[in-house]
Amino acid sequence: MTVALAVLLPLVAAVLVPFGGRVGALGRRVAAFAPLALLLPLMSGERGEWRWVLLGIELAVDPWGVPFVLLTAIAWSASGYFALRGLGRGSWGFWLGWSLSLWGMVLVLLAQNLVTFYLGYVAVSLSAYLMITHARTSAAWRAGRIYLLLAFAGEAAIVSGVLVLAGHYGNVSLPLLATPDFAAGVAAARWPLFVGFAVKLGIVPLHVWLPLAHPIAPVPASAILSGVIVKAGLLGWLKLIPPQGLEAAASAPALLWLGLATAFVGVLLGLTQGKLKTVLAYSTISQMGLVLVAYAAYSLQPGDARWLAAIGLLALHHGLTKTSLFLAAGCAPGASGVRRLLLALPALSLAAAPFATGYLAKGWLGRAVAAGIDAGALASISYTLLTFTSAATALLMWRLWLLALRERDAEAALHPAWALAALAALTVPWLYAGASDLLIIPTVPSVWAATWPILVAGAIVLLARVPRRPGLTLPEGDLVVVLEKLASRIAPPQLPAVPSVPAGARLLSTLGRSLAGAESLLRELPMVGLLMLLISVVVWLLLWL
Amino acid sequence: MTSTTVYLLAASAVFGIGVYGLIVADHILRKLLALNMMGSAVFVFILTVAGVTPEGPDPLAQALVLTGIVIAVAATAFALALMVRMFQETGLTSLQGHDGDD
Amino acid sequence: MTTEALTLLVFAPLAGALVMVVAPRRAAAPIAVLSLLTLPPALVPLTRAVRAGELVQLPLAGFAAPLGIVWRVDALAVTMLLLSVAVVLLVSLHALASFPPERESGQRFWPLWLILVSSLHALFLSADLFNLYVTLELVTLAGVALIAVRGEPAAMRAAMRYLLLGLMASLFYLLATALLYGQTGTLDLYLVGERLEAGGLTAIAVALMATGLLLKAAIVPLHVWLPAAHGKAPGPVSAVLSALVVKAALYILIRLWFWGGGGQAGEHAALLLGVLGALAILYASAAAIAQRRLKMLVAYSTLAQLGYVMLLFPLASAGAYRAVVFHVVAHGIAKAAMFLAAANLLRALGSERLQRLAGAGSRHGLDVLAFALAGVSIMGLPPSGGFVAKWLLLAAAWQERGWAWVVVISVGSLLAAVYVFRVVSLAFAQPLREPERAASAGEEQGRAQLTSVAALLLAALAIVLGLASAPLIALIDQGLPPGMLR
Amino acid sequence: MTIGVLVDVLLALSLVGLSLQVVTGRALFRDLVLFILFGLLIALSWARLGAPDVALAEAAIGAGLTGALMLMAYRRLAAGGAADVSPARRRPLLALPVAALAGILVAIIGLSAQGVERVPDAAGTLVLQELSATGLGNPITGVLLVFRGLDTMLEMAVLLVALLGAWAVLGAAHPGRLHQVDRETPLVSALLTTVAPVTLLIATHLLLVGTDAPGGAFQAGAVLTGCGVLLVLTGTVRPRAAAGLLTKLLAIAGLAAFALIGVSALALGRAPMTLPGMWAVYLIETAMMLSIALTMTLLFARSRALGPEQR
Amino acid sequence: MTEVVHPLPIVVVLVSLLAGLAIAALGERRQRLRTVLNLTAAVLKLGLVLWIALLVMDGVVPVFRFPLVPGFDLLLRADSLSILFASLSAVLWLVTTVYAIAYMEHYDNRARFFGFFSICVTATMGIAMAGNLLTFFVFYELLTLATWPLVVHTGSRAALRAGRTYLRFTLGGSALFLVGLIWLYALAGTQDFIAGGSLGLLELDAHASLRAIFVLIAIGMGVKAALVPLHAWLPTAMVAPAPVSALLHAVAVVKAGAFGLVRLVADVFGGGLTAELGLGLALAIAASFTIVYGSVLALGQSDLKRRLAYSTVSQVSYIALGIAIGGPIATVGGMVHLVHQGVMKITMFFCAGTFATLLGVTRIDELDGLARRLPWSAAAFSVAALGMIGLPPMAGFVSKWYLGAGAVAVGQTWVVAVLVASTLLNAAYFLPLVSRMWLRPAPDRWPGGSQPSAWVTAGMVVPALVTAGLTIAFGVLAGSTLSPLDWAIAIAREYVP
Repeated sequence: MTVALAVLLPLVAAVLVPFGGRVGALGRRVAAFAPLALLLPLMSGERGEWRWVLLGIELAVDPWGVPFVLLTAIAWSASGYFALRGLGRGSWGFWLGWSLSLWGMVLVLLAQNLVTFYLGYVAVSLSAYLMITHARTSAAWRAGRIYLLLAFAGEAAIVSGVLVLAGHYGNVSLPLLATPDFAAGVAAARWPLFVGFAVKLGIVPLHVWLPLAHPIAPVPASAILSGVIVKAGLLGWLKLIPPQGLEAAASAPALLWLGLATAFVGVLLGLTQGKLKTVLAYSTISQMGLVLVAYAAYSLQPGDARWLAAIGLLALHHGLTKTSLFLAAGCAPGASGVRRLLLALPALSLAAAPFATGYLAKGWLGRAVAAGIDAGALASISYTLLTFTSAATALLMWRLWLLALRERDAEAALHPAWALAALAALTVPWLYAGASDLLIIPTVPSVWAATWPILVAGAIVLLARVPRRPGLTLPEGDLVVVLEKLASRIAPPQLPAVPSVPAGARLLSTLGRSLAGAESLLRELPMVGLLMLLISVVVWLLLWL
Repeated sequence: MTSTTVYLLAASAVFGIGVYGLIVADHILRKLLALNMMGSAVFVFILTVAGVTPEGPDPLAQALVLTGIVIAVAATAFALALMVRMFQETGLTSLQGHDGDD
Repeated sequence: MTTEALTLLVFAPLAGALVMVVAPRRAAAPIAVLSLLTLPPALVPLTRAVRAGELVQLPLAGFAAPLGIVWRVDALAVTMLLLSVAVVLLVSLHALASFPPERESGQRFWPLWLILVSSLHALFLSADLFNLYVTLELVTLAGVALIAVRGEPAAMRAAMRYLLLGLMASLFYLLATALLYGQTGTLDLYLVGERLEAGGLTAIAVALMATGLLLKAAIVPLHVWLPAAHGKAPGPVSAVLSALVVKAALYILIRLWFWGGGGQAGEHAALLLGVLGALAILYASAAAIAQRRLKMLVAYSTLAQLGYVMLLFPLASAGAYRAVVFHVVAHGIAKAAMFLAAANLLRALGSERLQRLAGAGSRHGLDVLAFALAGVSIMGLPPSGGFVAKWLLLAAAWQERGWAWVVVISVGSLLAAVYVFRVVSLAFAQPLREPERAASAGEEQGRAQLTSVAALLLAALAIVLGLASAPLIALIDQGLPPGMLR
Repeated sequence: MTIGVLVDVLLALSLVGLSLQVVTGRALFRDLVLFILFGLLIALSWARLGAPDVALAEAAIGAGLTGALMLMAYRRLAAGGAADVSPARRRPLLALPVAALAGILVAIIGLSAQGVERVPDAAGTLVLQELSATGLGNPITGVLLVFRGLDTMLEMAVLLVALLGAWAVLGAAHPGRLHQVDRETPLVSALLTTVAPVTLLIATHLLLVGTDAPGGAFQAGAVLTGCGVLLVLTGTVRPRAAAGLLTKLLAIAGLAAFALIGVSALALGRAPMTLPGMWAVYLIETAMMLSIALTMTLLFARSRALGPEQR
Repeated sequence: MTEVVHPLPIVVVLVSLLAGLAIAALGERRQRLRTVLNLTAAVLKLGLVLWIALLVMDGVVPVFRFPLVPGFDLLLRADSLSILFASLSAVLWLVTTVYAIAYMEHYDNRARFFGFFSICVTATMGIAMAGNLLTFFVFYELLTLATWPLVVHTGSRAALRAGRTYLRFTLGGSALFLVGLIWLYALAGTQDFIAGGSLGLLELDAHASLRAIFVLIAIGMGVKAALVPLHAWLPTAMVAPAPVSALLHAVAVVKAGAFGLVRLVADVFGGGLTAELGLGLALAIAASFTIVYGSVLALGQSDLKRRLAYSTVSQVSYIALGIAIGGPIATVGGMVHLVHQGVMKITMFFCAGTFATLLGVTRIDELDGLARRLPWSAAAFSVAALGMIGLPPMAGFVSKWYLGAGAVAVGQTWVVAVLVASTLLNAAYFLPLVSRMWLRPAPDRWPGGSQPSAWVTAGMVVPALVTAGLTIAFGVLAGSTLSPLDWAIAIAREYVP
């Protein structure tokens, strides 16, 4: 019942929001606060099973899934509260996307079998498009296109992996995948699924959609995109390709380096940006690099539930923090002291400043990596580099701060949702850690370990005199711009291409047109006869030989 | 060489000449002449090939020839009527050329 | 019973013709109807007897084979008679409207028509070489007269050509008959078959006879007369010429070949006949496609369809025999329907140019439907008689490992589809202009409808034949040629 | 080689020569005349071959009647100004292969026919054996009317079809526009007054003896036709536009009588075409003679009916 | 399963035949009676099919036998596979009839149209119930003949040209089909359809011949199933009125070809023999190629209906693919796609027809903002499009799931790549349409169209909504009893124990 409520409320909202008047208004309210219904199954611990729906739907909160559920419930409802202002009847497309992506996210969170997860994942991916393109500007269309392109690229990889899993075990119960009996299938599906979910997480070089999509979406949408929805990729890793066995361990170092690279690249690219939300998007990329590091570390000791919980903690911390930062971006954060404070605290937290939730989450991350180094599986320098990511993040937050100070438009009111989100970001991870035995009691060394990277960052800021404007500005979406130019050179856009087809697809449509030329030839009578005979003969010959 | 053989050979020859005439001749009337000569040749042929009985040529063959002659004249008469009408309608006495099918 | 039945089949239409010549005009229609309606009952005892395995024989005037003429009815003859009666009755329905017996045109048409029917039946019954000659002449002359019956110049030219070539063919046949009589001393086909010995004489006799019959049957390349003759003749005449008259010549050829000892001419000759058939199928189909006039197209289609019959000779198996005889029936019915429909369209549109057909589908739907249904059978598409025939023929060809024939048959039916659909698709096309002719009087309209109904009935029969083929096939199987094992 | 054979050879050579002339000639009228000559020579050959019945028929029908019909048709074409419009064109590309092939055919036929040997129990021999049972003296009449009556009946049907067909293609043109011999010419009137009754007499004679001796309905009919042709040519009878009942009855008489009697045998429990007695033979022969004569005369005159000149 | 001689199969076939003849005979003017007759026949047929389905569920297989040619009967036999196709046809027919009545409101020659329309369903029913290859062939050809007048219905030059192309392909294919049939007959005698394949039981030692036969017949089927390169007729046939396109694509023609391939593999050759002869792989490759090729071409089309047509080329091959891969799971996928593709594609064609009729929109770049004018149709279209891409919870996902999983289960992992490619391409050519309709601003003026009565509009919109609803329902309720999936699983159990 509680599970059903959590799943169905977003759907009810999706049905209601396209209507005008009170119905629509009710729908928007339901949509905004439906995420809170997620807390019900968390409390009841109920399972939901509907065998007759699709290929069988199974829902429950995973033992390790609590932080994710908390994150979704809090971040999403806070953003929803935020969204209720300003996004009214005219933006029913946004609300539809909102409700459906929420629905999908709930399914992803609670999925206990393959089909349920996939259903949710697709719903999240697709409906996010509605939010991204909400602005209807050409930039929004472009972001949407590229988002869809990459989403479907990811989807391709994911569906391959899902089908491979299905081929092995059918609509398998997901917890089983972590058991050794299922290692073979998981191994077979591992890489396609890894890559597919990596798109959602924005792992370099699959990150290009993120800096385009997140800034262009309305503020609350950016908040959940960056704060919650990217975590769907992480959930995918954890649920569908839970690390187990030697193979996972063997790939852990590579994943670790990839994660670190993402963390640094995200920051470096972010530093070249001139827009608040874009910087935040790059920050998300960077942070997701850290998530990958966590996943890699967890791969080394798959049996250890602590590391799994630590990953959850990291996600919870980042999600709430990023949500509050994005909401801040919608409230002219530089307009008053309170606002600046509400911005600064989460930003510091993200840089893992002592006593902040980032300190907690990254402390566990550090421990996980350290454990790996102790086991001899990881290079010891990785720990150092990990620490430097905090410095990098701090630099990026500085950049953020500078940009935020420009946003002084006092007209934009301070929305209570922001405050609530910031509050949650600063407290909830602690509470969760306390509840699940993950507290890190601050000690002097650990506080110092968290502090010096920030000091380093400060030093860099002071010494290098990082100017208010970055010396180098890169366009949003970095790599994609290069690719677009390349594609347009190969297939010039002024050709009467099918409109609104992504640049890459233009190539295909050119190919399609030239094939259509061959088609008309095919339709001619002698050709028909010739072909049929030719086929018969050739096949016949081939079969004879 | 008996007279039967002589007529048999002659009949064969006339048959061949008739075929030639029928095919090569242009005027319908001449074609009909050739046709009638062919017919006569065939009739002679029937009688000579059938052989003789003690009481003269095979009576059955003779009866066949009689029937054949009447059929031939009937067909010729009709053909002539057709030819004359055709001539009246089209002014043609030959079948050469198109049938007016474009 | 069978004696009376046989007599009726030949004499009823003959009597009808004679009475009609002398009777007053207003009595013409009843006479025609009456004399034709006696035919179906006559077939009942014959069919029953043959189905019971009986060979119905009637020595005319009581004189048996070498001396007299014997009417002999086996399964093949009954099949042909069934076809003939079915086609004649339905085509006559058309003729009742297109040649009203009480009018001048009908007065000219009907006696000839009835004599044609009578002589066709006499031909199918006869087992005597000379009697076959006489009936063949009678059929040809009546056919020629009917072609020219309207007195149209083009029709007369066609008739003239048909007549001259037909007479020549008859003489070939008669010459061969003489040779056969000289060698065997009998004119009875079956006795000839028994007595004939292989040799030069037999060879030339069979060759002459076959050539004559091939010409009468218009097998490519001896076909030049047929398209014009069938194309220019009035509708009912074309229908019966294509459905029955050319088949009569083939019927004699088949009789001669498989019953009369002609098969002794050997495999090579049979092969040649088959090749001619294949040539007919391919060439005539292509020619049909190239036609610009409706009835010419249908006539060329007849040529192509006749080609299938010729495949019997090289295949020479029970399966092929069954297939070919069935094909003769199926094509006869379908082609009669097609010619009637074509004639109706021609009359309604005032021109037989294919282009004028545009839009005929909506205004003359019944005729187009009849044409299309008949076309289905001609193309050999299921469910139709043509399909069953094609199926049987393909199966037979396959069984005899005649791959080339398989290809020819398949290609032939594809080509058939091309020309049939050329017509049908034109009928579906948007009309170029509205050449709507003045609405005809009520009586004329009634007549027009009757002609359409006749065509449609025949076309429906062509389809039904495909669904109810089993009895007919059983009947055909009853009378396989000697030496052919089922 | 006896004299007889020598005559035969000469006759045969003339036949071949004449036929060649007819086929390859250039003047149609001349070739027509040659064709009639050819017919007469054929009749002679029949006589030489010992077939007087056929000889009679050939002379009367094959040469005489056919020739007359041809000449009449020629005149009609000539009247339209088109008799010789198309002299035989030389078409060597067509003619040579045709000639070669026809020659080969002739050779094959001629050579293989040499090998024919009479079968002892041929149907013809049986006819002679069975003839006595029929009561007829002439085996040919026996074959025509008794043994193979169906052939003869259908032959009458052919004749009727020819007539009906000719009527059908007669068209609306006025039936008679013949160049007529002036009846008042003394010779002609004498001819008429003497020849007509004589031919009638000959015809009756031929018909009657036909049962036992050479002759019969065909020959009689042909002779009678000759009379009719004469009457038409002299204009004693003139073509008419519409056939009366009598004309029609006469035209179908032969066929009708034969068919009626043939079918009525069924009533007596006999096979169809069985003749009930000699009266039937005479009846049928007479009816056939009349039908033949009328039909051929009408065909000659190209008309639907004939009748005395109307004022 | 026990076979019982029963008139129901032939009655089902005859109902629409008689209705068709009656409609054609009624003439142009009796519109109301025609509509009543149309709908009555469609409802009656649906009822009869349900009746048969109930029988089959009780383990009774109704059979009707009638001698056609020596050695071969016209055999109508309603097994569970028949029911799958028959019920699809019956349901979609009812819907299409409603749609067509509204759509054809301003067309000429409606009596003819609906007459052939009904004969078409006759043929489809016959194909569904055919109990042997010959019977199948008979109705297969009847289908060709009955659909041709529908394709050329308008009689325009383009329509006639399309009709010609259609005939070239179908008749050419059927000629080869017939040769294959004859060969098979010569080799193995009469072969009724048997679950698991009748030929496998014979243990014939004629592999080369069997291969050739398979290829010949598969070409015959492949033409209608639009396997590349035998597909070129399909896009041309788009000139036909929208209900006809819907019919051709979703229910009758292409489906008949695909269904035939299923019968050929499953009931004649049998999965085992097909695989043993190496034909399964060959067919799978052909189908895969078609799937990708069709999608690539669809991408290049700027005309809505043509794009849909190429999409059909691609989608229908899923069925062939499933059956070619073999194994229980993929077989289910292939069979269930028979139904799923039907409801999805028919929805899209309904909508395309509605767009063209009401707004004159035929090109893709004219779709902008269309949802504002026709929100319900646009919604239906979008649902179907998402289903086509294979996104859950639409029906298309279920098919894709079973196909992919089935392929992996039998070790043909490469098929997954094909499915993924198809998914991407489908997304590439369908999502822009959806996006245009919903997210772009509407133009000031629409290209054309008419303003028919509310009834007519409803008659065009409601059927699309119904089928769109089915698209969702077949996906969402896939796991429930009596869903197409459940039925397909039951069938597959008969074939692959």
